[in-house]
Amino acid sequence: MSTLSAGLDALHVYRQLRVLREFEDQMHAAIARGNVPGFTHLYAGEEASAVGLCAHLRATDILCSTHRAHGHYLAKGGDLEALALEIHGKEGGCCGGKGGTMHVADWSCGMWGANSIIGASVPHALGAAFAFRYRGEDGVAVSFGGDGASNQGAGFEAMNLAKVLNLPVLFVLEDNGYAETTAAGWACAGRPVDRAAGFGIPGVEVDGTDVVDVWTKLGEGVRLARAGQGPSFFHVRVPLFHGHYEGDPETYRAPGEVKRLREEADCLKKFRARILGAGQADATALDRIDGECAARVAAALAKAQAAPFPAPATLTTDVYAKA
Amino acid sequence: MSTLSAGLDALHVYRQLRVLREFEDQMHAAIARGNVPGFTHLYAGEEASAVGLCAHLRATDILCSTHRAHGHYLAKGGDLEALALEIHGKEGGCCGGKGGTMHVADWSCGMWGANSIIGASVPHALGAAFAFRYRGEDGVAVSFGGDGASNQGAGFEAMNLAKVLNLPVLFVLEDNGYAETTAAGWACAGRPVDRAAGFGIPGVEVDGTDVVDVWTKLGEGVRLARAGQGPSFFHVRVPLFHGHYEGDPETYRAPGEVKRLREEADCLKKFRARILGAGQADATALDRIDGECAARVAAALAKAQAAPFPAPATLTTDVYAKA
Amino acid sequence: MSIKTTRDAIREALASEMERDARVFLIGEDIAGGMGAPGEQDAWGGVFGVTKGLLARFGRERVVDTPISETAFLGLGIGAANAGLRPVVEIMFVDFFGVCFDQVLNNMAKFRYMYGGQGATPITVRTTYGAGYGAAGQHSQTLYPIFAHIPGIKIALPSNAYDAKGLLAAAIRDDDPVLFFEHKAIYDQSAEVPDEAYALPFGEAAVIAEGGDCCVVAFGNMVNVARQALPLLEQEGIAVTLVDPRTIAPLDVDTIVEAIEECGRLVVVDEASPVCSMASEIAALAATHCPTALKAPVVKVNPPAVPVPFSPALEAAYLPGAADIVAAVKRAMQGTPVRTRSA
Amino acid sequence: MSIKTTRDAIREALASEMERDARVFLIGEDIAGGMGAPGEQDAWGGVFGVTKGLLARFGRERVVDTPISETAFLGLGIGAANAGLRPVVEIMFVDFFGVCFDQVLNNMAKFRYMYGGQGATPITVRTTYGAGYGAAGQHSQTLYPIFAHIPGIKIALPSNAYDAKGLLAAAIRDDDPVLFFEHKAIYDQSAEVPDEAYALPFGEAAVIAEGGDCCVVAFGNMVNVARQALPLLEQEGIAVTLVDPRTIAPLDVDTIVEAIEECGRLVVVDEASPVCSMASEIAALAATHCPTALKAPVVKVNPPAVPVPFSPALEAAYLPGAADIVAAVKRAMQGTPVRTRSA
Ligand SMILES: Cc1ncc(C[n+]2csc(CCOP(=O)(O)OP(=O)(O)O)c2C)c(N)n1
Ligand SMILES: Cc1ncc(C[n+]2csc(CCOP(=O)(O)OP(=O)(O)O)c2C)c(N)n1
Ligand SMILES: [Mg+2]
Ligand SMILES: [Mg+2]
Repeated sequence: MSTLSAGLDALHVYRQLRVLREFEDQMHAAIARGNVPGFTHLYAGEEASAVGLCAHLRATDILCSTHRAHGHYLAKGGDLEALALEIHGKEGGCCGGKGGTMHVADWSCGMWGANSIIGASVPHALGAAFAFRYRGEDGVAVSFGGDGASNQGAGFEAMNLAKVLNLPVLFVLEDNGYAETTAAGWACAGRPVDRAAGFGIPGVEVDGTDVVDVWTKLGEGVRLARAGQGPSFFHVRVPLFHGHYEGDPETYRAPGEVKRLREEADCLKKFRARILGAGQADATALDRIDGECAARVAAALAKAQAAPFPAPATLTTDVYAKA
Repeated sequence: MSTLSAGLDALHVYRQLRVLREFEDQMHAAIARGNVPGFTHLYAGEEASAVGLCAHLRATDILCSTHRAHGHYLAKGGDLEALALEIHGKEGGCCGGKGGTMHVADWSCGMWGANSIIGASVPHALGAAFAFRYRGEDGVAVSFGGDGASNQGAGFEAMNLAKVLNLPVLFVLEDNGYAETTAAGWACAGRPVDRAAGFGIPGVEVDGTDVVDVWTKLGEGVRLARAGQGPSFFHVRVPLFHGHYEGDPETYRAPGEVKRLREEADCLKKFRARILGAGQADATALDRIDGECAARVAAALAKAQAAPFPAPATLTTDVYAKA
Repeated sequence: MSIKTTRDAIREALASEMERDARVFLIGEDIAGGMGAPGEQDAWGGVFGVTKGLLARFGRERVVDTPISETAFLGLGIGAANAGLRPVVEIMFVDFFGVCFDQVLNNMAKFRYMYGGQGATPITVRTTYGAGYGAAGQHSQTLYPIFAHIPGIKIALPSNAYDAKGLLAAAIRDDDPVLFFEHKAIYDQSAEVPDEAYALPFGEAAVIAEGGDCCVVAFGNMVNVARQALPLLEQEGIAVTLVDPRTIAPLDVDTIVEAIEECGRLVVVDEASPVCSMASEIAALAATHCPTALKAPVVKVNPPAVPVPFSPALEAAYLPGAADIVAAVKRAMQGTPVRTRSA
Repeated sequence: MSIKTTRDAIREALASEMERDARVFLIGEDIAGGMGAPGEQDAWGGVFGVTKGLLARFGRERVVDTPISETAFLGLGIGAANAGLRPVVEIMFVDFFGVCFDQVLNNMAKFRYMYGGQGATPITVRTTYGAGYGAAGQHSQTLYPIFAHIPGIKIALPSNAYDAKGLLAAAIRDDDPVLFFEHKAIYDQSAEVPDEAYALPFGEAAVIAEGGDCCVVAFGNMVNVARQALPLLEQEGIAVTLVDPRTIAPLDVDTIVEAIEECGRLVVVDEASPVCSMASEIAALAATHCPTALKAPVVKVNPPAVPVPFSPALEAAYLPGAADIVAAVKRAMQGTPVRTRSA
């Protein structure tokens, strides 16, 4: 039985991809049914980016995320039920219901959090990286951001500072082609990897529909960072299967665009085919994983739907560490 | 009589350089005598950058500047006496004494102003450029900034936006080697022209001790902008003859550094030698210009020293256009 | 004259100012939408659909979408205003002023003064504020007190469609920089709005009710919440004087102080966090201008001093409602000097 | 115990906290200086020389200079604090928070709440404020009211060397984010300061004089200006109760309200621009907590609502001085309900 790539745990990665996909697709259906508060940004289609990278990370490594964070949270090891509860604004949510979909976080597994100010979280990854270096640890920090976020000043400043201080950070640009309705090709002058090169940071283009490509290239970034060789940058092209947010009519897309993407650029379909082709598992085994994931997600969402809201008294707690 | 470069009015440029130099050197002496308020940042040494570029500009073109703005103001056509009065906080100053050295401006000649928040004025140049295009005019806008400023987020955002909108802007990085006490070589990762290239903006390295090099290369940028060909970027290396601000002990410099710069990297000395070498004027003519400039500056400073302060009632005027 | 939503009234103001003055243009993220994309060009008309349809009328030169870089495009607007244009910049949520605050604080508010009055910066910046939509801590704030602290800018805070249309026209025609605050809740509220263009003066409060028992000063959408409290209080025999300042810079101090003096009792309702809020500012006016007229402690009604929570259960508890205003007015009528909710 | 300048007292607090806790590090522009330069390495010790000498004691790992990119290095500090370090970030002038305001407003102030209390962000941010140095509109502001409006941060405003040392130690030991405001004028002022480390509690005002005729609440360096007014007022037979809140978040409401109640007259002195200032906040406290105790209108002493001018002549007129405080107290004693200087 040939392996896809030395060290890659194919079934683990497949299961991860599937959980992320199920979560978003079932959320999509739940939102359509109408009992989920707030503005939700689904990650479906982009899973290979988070899963391929996080396969290299430890719980103590730090991940800083965006408004589109469910997948980052799960890939980094966050609890499924706590995520579902949080997104529903319920007691037991990972942030006690105070953060919601745009601020999901689990510091115990290094998921510092979704952050819904575009670009704001990038420097926090530098802080995590600084702390690792300060303590003589070999941890790494990862900053995720979208194509839209790549034009915000914070990220450029952070790239320069990370290079100047030689910090163990990975900058991961998840390019799904759009920032809300605006095309990345229009809003981003120049090539992302050239921007990184402008700061002397190595930039790599990555096929975000191929989890093996992500795993291989970003793994090398993790290795460099752990070895004290400073920051690196990755331009990961990914498709987006739902709208910018749930409720988006998506009229800015080409007719048939999503259908085509789902057919041709689905990281799960592609990875499944590779696993089968390499003979690493048979279809029955993968189908079983699919079924398990779907059931786990369904159970978490059902629990979240039924759960109580947080006690009103929690409105004024957690503002300060010591009250 | 050979010319230095077709179209370059050598004696005009020489006179401009000399006025700028005299102003800063005489200000240096005045400040040492102790009757100038505030924190003053002198431009001496960097003159070729402003003069070489502004020789291509019209009064209607717009210049956006920094905290080190006296030279930009004079090169753009600002009034010498109004500058001296402003820096002394006196009535009749170009800003009525309200702005001072870090905010000198003369909108009537397109000098929109010194701005002492690092990076803040860069986007304003885009606004000027946008307005030219909006009105179908062929004006250009220039943004000056230092090596230190080149790491501030505003400038990166502005480069991207200028390229996306294809605006007639010149980004001029005046690299004097230091941001306060911090060396440019340490604080700026990567090469400036590569950063510009990251946005698809052509970047050119310029010898800021050679006013002909400035005049030639930045002139081409002005031509491109007027012709609707979008933004360009210039990395102009210049020496700084005084401290970061007046009062700076300059201990971060190498021993003898300023002496060497004054000997080897003085744009005025170099340009004088070239004029004489090309036979465009003789030493007596240049000495006469020197004397005239020194006298004009001395008269302006004397007037400023003697002038009255603004009337106290002006404290509360000019906050709103209509009171 | 017809019934229009605030969304439509604002769009009308933009359109009619663009018609009458070629210098007016709009710039912001996705204010048309679809830039560079293969599908519909006016895909959104801004996240709240306010500018929808203007692209077709005025074209890409005057309805300008941008990359996500608030500092750059707000700065561009400021520069364009210096150059004599009349930009209307949209900062999608007031929370996002965090990333471009310098352009307000140190630039558009200060140019005229720092440069000795030699120029003007006639920019209008539209933004949205307010909680109630499950958008949590970074998309639900009510930050106008921060801007009210800064000299050199004007600030409009319309509570209804009629005022919104008239104040926005005035903002665009004004030679000074203006911040225009649109509460998300008022977009779908409707009022009688004339079809033709009109401008409402800044610095003139609207006195919505003249009950005389207790003066209630409310800001923005809290005016609408206070309106809901009026009949409830009437049932209890309390007749309220309700003042809507409409602009907070300039602020109509005279009308407010007169109303306080007449009633001798004051409740201030402000969706902003309590400390250094407009509620504090109005309470301070009472203390500096007419404390001896006060028959009872002033009551501030603000949310608690906490970030805006996500959970609908917590957010409902966070937001001041009609019941909170009823309770506050009753407390002011009794005059018991208890601590306010916010302290 | 010996007489020390505030500059030295602050440096002592930094050094002793760095000694006692290896997690404490300093980061900011030129806080040592000379980075990458051919000359002296600790060239400046910050623009005001506060951190001078710490590089030699603690090394480049703990005294970290930065490129000019406040968003990046303040954000780095926030991240490092999340990770359990105790960063002390220097933002050279409070005016520069414009370019990194988002990191305060939407990030360090909100993490703990938004993330449901699962972490802490024990960062201290030092900055300078205040006019008087010919530094004009963009380098002379007094912006603490803007920060006081934001829940989730603590704010210290020392008026003297002793308080500065103790409050800074407390700030660094605190598990919450703290903004520490240093007025440029107090660096060269001296006071008795113990050599050993000590921490002063937040939320406890200092009552500097207990005259009982008129309560004066002053902030930061205005406490020192108010001190100058005390003997002048005494000569006129007016005995002032002078309160220095020392921290404004948390604010010692009880002490302030008691002093107001005791005196029945209140003057608030604040170098910040008047609208939504701390002067307004304290005046509002009087209105909400004890209006019936007021024998006369509260008097706010702020600069006028204009940017800070450059010219020494104008700047002197801009800044509240002892004479302004004397006049304000006399007005409060007479009780004439005239408009305040700031209105
Ligand atoms: C500072 C700031 N500006 C604007 C927004 C509004 N906004 C939220 S998501 C988004 C688009 C982000 O695009 P991208 O970075 O490509 O991420 P994607 O949504 O495609 O995952 C925008 C403009 C914001 N949240 N913060
Ligand atoms: C946002 C901001 N941060 C910091 C400063 C303080 N400051 C003033 S000048 C300066 C150095 C600027 O260096 P550079 O851009 O190279 O210009 P130069 O002084 O060398 O001309 C700094 C850090 C400032 N004015 N604004
Ligand atoms: Mg995107
Ligand atoms: Mg420099």
